Amino acid sequence: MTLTVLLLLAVPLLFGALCLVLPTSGLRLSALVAGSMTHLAVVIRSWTSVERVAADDLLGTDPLGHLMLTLISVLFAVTSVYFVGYHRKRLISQRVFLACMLGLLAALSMVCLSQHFGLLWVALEAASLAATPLIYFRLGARALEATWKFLLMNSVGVALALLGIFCVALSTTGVGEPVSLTVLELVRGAESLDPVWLRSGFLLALVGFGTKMGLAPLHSWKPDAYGEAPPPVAALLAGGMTLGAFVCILRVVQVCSAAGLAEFASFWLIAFGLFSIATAAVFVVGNNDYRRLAAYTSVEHMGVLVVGIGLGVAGSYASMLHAMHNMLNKGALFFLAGFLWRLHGTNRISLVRGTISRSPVAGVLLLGTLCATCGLPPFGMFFSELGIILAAASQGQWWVLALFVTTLAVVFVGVMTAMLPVVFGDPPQAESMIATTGTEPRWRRGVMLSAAAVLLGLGFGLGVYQPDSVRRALDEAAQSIARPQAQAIAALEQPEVHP
Amino acid sequence: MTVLRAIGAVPEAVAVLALPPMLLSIIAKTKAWFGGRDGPPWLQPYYDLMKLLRKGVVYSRTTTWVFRAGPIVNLAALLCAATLIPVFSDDTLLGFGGDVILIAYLLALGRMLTVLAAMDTGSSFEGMGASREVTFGTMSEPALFLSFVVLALATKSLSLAEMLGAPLQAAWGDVAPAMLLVVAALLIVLLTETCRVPVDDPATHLELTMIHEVMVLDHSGPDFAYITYAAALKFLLLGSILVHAALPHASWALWIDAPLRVVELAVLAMLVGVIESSLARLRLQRVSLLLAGAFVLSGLAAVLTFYRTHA
Amino acid sequence: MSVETATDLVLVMVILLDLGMLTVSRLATTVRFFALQSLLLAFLPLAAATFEGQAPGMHALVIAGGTITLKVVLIPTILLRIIRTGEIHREIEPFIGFTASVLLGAALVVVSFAITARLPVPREPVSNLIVPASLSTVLIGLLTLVSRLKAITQVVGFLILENGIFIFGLLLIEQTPLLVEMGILLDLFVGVFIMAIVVYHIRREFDHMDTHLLDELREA
Amino acid sequence: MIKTGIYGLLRVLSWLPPLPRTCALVMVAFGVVSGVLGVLYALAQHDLKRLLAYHSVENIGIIGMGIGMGMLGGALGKPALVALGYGGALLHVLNHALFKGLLFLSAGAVIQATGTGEIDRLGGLARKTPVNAAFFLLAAISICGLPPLNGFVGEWIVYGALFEGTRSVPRLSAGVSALGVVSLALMGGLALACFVKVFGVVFLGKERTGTRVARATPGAMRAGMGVLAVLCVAIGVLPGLIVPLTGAGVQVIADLGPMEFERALPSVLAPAGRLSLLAMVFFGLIATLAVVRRGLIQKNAVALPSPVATWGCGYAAATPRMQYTASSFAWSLLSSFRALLCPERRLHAPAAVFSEAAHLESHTVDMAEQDLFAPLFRAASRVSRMIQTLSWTGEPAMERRSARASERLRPFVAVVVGATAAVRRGSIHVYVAFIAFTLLVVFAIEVWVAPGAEGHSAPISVMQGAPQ
Repeated sequence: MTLTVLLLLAVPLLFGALCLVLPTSGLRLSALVAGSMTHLAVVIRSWTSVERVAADDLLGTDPLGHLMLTLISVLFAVTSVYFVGYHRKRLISQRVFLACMLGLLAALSMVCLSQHFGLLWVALEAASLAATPLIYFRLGARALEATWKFLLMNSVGVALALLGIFCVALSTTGVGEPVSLTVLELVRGAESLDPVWLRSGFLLALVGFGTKMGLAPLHSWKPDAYGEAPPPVAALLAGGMTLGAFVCILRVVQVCSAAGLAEFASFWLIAFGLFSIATAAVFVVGNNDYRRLAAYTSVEHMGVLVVGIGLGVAGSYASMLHAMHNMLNKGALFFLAGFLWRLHGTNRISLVRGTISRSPVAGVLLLGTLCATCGLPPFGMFFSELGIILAAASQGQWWVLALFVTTLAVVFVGVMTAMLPVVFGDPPQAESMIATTGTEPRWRRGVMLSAAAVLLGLGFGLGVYQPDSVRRALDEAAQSIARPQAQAIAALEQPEVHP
Repeated sequence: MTVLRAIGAVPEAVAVLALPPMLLSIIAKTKAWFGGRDGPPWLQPYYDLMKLLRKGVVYSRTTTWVFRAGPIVNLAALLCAATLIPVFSDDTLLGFGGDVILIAYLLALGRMLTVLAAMDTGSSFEGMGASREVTFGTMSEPALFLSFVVLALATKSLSLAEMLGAPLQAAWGDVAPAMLLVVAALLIVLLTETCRVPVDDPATHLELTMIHEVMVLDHSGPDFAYITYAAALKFLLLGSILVHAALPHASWALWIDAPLRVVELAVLAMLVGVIESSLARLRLQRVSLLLAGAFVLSGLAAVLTFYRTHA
Repeated sequence: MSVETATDLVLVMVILLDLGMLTVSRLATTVRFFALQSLLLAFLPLAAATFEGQAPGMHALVIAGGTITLKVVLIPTILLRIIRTGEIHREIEPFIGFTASVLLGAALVVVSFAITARLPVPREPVSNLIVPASLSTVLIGLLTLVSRLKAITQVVGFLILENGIFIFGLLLIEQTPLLVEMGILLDLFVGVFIMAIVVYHIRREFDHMDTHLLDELREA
Repeated sequence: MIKTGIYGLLRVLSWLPPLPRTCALVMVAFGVVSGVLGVLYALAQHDLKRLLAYHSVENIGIIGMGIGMGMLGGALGKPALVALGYGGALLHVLNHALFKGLLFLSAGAVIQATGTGEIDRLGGLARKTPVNAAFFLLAAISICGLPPLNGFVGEWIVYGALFEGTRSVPRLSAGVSALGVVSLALMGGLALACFVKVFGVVFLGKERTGTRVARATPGAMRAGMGVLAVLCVAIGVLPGLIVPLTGAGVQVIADLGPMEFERALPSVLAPAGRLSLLAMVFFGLIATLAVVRRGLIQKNAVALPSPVATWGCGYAAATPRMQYTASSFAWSLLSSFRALLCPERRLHAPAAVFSEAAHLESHTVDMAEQDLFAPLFRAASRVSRMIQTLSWTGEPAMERRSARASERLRPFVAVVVGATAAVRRGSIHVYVAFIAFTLLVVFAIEVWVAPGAEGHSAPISVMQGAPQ
């Protein structure tokens, strides 16, 4: 286990403990920001001297995990800054809250780094447990109900995933000498795995982690949880947690494609993906709560991710690109949702009008984010969805292409018809908003909007032009998903550098 | 297009320009023979033209330059079309691949200008004529084009000269019924375009019933001469297309072909005369039915040729 | 009485406890049933080790000890304390009546046996009952989750589901390193602990524990 | 602006591998429908600008047909068809931009001069704004695709593509191309009718009431229009300049070699040079005939009485209101296409012998907009509403209906109603039930699709049918 891996886990935990201990809230908040910033620094440094995972390492930075770790770390850094602007006195107990936030960061880092399936599950379970108190932030019946649903659904889902992992493990028993459950070992010995157990394991893992990720029809907890959780937490969940679950699914997909079940896996991935986008399309139309609307767009983006993976290497590359932009976009969307809540005091779309006239910057940012969510050209989502369309076309799957495009179109219509009046409508004259708006100190609004602007800017920048380092990282990750054998063999040729 | 060929074509061109009024007189003569009358003298149309060319011009207050340009552009369009349509010999003066479309659209250009000239006068009679002319013109286009499709399919080429030339003879061999239908459709289109009886009565005096005549009501002097000559020329051109389609044969020497074609055109004129004397005018709604019939005929011909060529 | 018959006996007892739990309406009894089931399951790793001939290694002992301390002692005490503080003791009128749920449970057991018959047999396990027992426990756990109203029963349902998966894990004792095994147990414990806190809050907030009344969040 | 749609379509086509034949035929069908319906609606319009807008629909139809033919060529592997199809479409895009621009500019001049775009209240503008009238006429001639001007060049190549399409082997595509030819001819005729109506009613005839005294179009506008007009005539007379230009475009779309394009085009249509030759002949003839006419008129100039009113067959008191208006002009055509357009006519016939006001009002509703898209959007939101609330009526009133269920079925209905109510209320049990249900379904499909445990089973991927 290399130094960087240790650091990646230790830093958040250390700063989490600090948050518990520090007396004043100012100190605690600075600890939060410091923690996430150092974590980001360590991740960026790890990119400079990339050493791939050795043979039987429990924890290591393989291309896929490394990419996802970077995304999560970037999101955390920006969210912590946003949280400083967003946070106000009313809080269950700030110590526990901040500690859990950093705990979530540690758990998600472990998910990305762990090569062993069992460890993967433990990390993901820890992440969902760390996230539960975060949702129960605002005390009250609705928050409580959201927490209960989140907790129960995720625990059941992840339990089933554990069963799936055990089935995958069971498929190796037929081989004779037991193979340790690391991704590399499984990929290398993939041909000899027993297909029936592997297939049932994949399906169980897909349903289990799918619940965690929010694929339809297992998505029903998502609108409730994201609707009630405070916006920074919702951003973390939508951007970070889903990526964690996505990594777990991709690990199992790696094993399946190595064992020659790629076609089987892609069939189910595409089926779930399209169903998710369709469900999101149906529930987006006529929705009257912009946070639930954002949650359904998250369900849709999960669908797009999974469909991408099901479409071979080109699709996987587009899917990786989509994962990056999903993180950026979801973050910005929920930050702005939080700002809207502060501005208008309600999350019912019918009551919220004329954001652009009340605060032009927020209005413009909101418009940009909405365009990004629906995948309009200047933003990155467009290029990733286009990549998926081209991948589907080159594989001649016209039905998939047709369904994919129509459902995305319906989502576009649903989102835009709902949200454009929010941006451009004329603000209600009667001061129906709660008095809390407008009295926001200027620096808080500045911090919140700048965090959203950073994410939106990244979304725009990385969409139009991907620097080749980013492109190489995405490509390596895509290769490792679609053609794991090449990756595994390459890793093994590496000389045994460290224990 | 060598200069020699141009010089060689001059006598043929002169003949083509001189013939049309004669066809009108043949029609008049056959109608008169049917009516037991002597009918106007053979050269009556020429006398009319001469008379008109010598007469003065009267323009109404409301007309603008469009009224004056109408007849000129109409006649020019038709003369252009004449250079593309084989009348006596089988090759045309300026024919090229795809000139079929050009011919149809030149006719349409002529029709457009005449109709605009009619509307320029601002009288409701001319407006009525214009509206009817446009309606029936629109309805005859599909039938005309479908017949061209059939001819193009049968002879594998897009230039009218080849379509109506030797390859058509072979086409008559294997898709004879289709060719017959095409000829019938072209006959109906001819009758519509040149305002003969079943569609429009050239000899009537009641404006409400006219189509073509009422449009040109207000023209006088040389303008009216241009228009009458253009109508006659149009009859000749469409007639020769019909004749070439009906009786295609490899082009022998010019001195055999020319008289043969003239006789065939004369027979066609007589046929039109017979139709005019035996049939009464159709009610306006029935005319669109007739044109739809023409379209169906050429449609059937198309289906037959498709069936045969794409067996 | 050889090791195989002992394990078979234990597994059969586990399945019976599952079905028994479906019939019980008192919350406290369901928790006690769960504790008993966990106790029985704690012996299985020992039996699996002795089946391979060598004495039960440190690995199996640690797992057995962990299971007992967590699942037999700690979790039931927490749940029972919550039941005692809240006045609610019975599961009245759940979605699916008790008799119906038992019949359904039995059907699920039959289904799990049928499924195992189709699945290829892994390398010579301790007893061929392991897979059907785990499947039926998992399915009955899901059934409890879906059909019972009270939050506590739902937590117990989740724990039964977890037990089912634990049985399944027995087949792979050698492959999963100790760290992972303990991680799973620890996660389970923390999970249930947090659930207990949330249930406590629900009871305090709504002064009832019927989760089906938690329905404020829905499509407007 | 509409061209961006076309650009997007072509750009995507250049990426995708050659699509199967059915896509091409669907494209041609779209072209036909939008063309014919577009021009029919244009014919039925009363407002100048709406009329021009609907006409764009027709031109896009023609461009669509061209693209369809190009795609068909791609599918059948006939470079000639590809070159003609895409070439025609691109050329028509260019030409359409020119003459439609000119039309809108001169329509703007009309509205600026008279203050209204309502055709039936305009009239006799050719005398007041002759230059504007000339530009409008020129643009009208080219939009109907009549020979000397640029509209014809685009349509001529699209016609070439369609004729070439009729010769393609598979019978269905040949049939569709023939349908294309016929519909293009019909569109040409209808376009002619439509623009004759507009030009005649707006610019010619006597001035109808209700418009300001028209001022001459200012110089600047005339200059702008002049540029476009010159371009239209230039392309019309010298198509040779433009055709190779579109050749480059085609090569990008269908990645056809430059050689193939050069060879493909002349195989079907003569080089564009012949068109310019004929244009020269045409203008020459006009010039000679005009000179002859002027000469004759001078020669036999007769003492002209002061210009008299138009001969109304003896009816002296003809008022401007008696002229043919737009709707009356188009009515004979519209009535024959009644089936397609279903125009509405409200007639207040004169009641008594000396009735006071009789009123006839007819207008054509855009069928696509009113009968196709509006209900489609309403239905889509209703369906999603139904799915969201899981009730037929869209609002959760299911509970009341269960009371009416028959006695015997009541328990069963109660369960169903309870279940849907539970789902709608979003209770946790239902969410967990969803997980169990998905598992059940997934494994059932898996077992049904790949029975038997042995061997590497290739699942019948229902989703992956590739109709190549």
